[in-house]
Amino acid sequence: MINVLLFAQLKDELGKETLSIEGNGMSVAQLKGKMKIEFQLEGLETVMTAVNEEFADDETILSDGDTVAFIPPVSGG
Amino acid sequence: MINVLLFAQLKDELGKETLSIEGNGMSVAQLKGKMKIEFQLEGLETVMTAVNEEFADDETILSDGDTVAFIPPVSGG
Amino acid sequence: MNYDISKEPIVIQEVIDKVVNRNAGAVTTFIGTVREMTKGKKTLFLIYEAYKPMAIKKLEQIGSEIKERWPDAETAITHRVGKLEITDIAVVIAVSTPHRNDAYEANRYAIERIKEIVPIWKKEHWEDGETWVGNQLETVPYPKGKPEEVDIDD
Amino acid sequence: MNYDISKEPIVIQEVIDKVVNRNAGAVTTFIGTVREMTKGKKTLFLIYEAYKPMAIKKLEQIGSEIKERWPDAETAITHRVGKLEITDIAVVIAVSTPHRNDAYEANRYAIERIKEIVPIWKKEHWEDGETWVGNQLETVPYPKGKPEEVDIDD
Repeated sequence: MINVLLFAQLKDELGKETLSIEGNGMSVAQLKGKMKIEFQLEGLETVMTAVNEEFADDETILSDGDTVAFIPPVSGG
Repeated sequence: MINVLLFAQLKDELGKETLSIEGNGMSVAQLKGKMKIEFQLEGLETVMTAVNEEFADDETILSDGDTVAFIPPVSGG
Repeated sequence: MNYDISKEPIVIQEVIDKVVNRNAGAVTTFIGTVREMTKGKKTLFLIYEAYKPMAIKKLEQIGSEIKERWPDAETAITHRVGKLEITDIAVVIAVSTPHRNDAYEANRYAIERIKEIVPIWKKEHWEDGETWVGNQLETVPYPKGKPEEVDIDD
Repeated sequence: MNYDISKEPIVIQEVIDKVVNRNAGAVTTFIGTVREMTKGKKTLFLIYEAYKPMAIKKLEQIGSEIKERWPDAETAITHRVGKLEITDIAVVIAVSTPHRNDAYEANRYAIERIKEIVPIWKKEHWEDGETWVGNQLETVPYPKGKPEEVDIDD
């Protein structure tokens, strides 16, 4: 299972901040596609992704136990 | 009489920080010349001058009661 | 530790103390405070949220980037999370260097990078609603899913 | 009062408090500290001396110049006089503005102007002697007896 973290508007949209989803062997892009269908989650195309706390490409392949965070445009400072 | 204030190396050179000197009607340049002769004070050519706490030209004419400060290159900050 | 995400109010002096040293001639700080009016709209309060472990890593990365560019610089950054009222402090960046120009430049570099790569989000609560603030840099979104190299490295 | 010459150690937070306000989104501070090594020479301590009433007037003038260029900026400056040890604070400049770029620019303007027009002098005490530090800007002396207009106005 992949641990997924959601923040800011994504968290509000889904109504939760963490979830587990089957995704071993999937790319980040495939996981995004799956989440879009399963949760009707909009706007995943324009967010950054972090895998295990480092920014990652859409092509990055995921393994069970990975933590994937979807990171909307940041606004700290 | 003109009140003269000396700072930093000028103060060290003269051994005092204030003095009174006859100078009614003189220009700043003339006062500098007089001080150079009377006190063997070197380096007055390259200092700024303030009259009554505002920077002034060498051509500024002095009156009794004025306060003239000789201001070596500043090094605050 | 020089890089922190804090639920408690930030004490500016504590951040500065982390960078003062005998070879520093200049310390600059940047203090981000909550402003009431933005383009005529009135903010009531803000909520800051962070992906804390990654945010600390990214603040450390900014410190490393500064060290590469300004080897004599010492940097400390604390960012607040939670509810902030008008005039409350959201972030403090302190940078010390031997000479002043570097202290300004490196500090400015830090705030720009925070706005690019550190996973922290701000929710503005206005008189008439609330919204998560998007990309303040108004750059394009991230078509590749992460910041472009040019974003990360410069 | 926002512009001060102080014999007592400067409390950074007190200077910052003078400029924080509801319309400020950014506060920058510049903190000048006494550095131990300069070009391989070791400083033991410094003495700062000021022509106090004129120095305060000139600090106020810098505040006015900043207000002209950055109308929303609030500025506060305190400069220390007397004997300062390594890492002691010589000057604190705090500037608040609605947006961050102006806070950096205006702050930097302030320190440059201090080094041009504020009658404060620094005597360096080295291991092997002492000297009044000359014009740090290494500009030419003042042949007309006062700063040229170009110095004052830009």
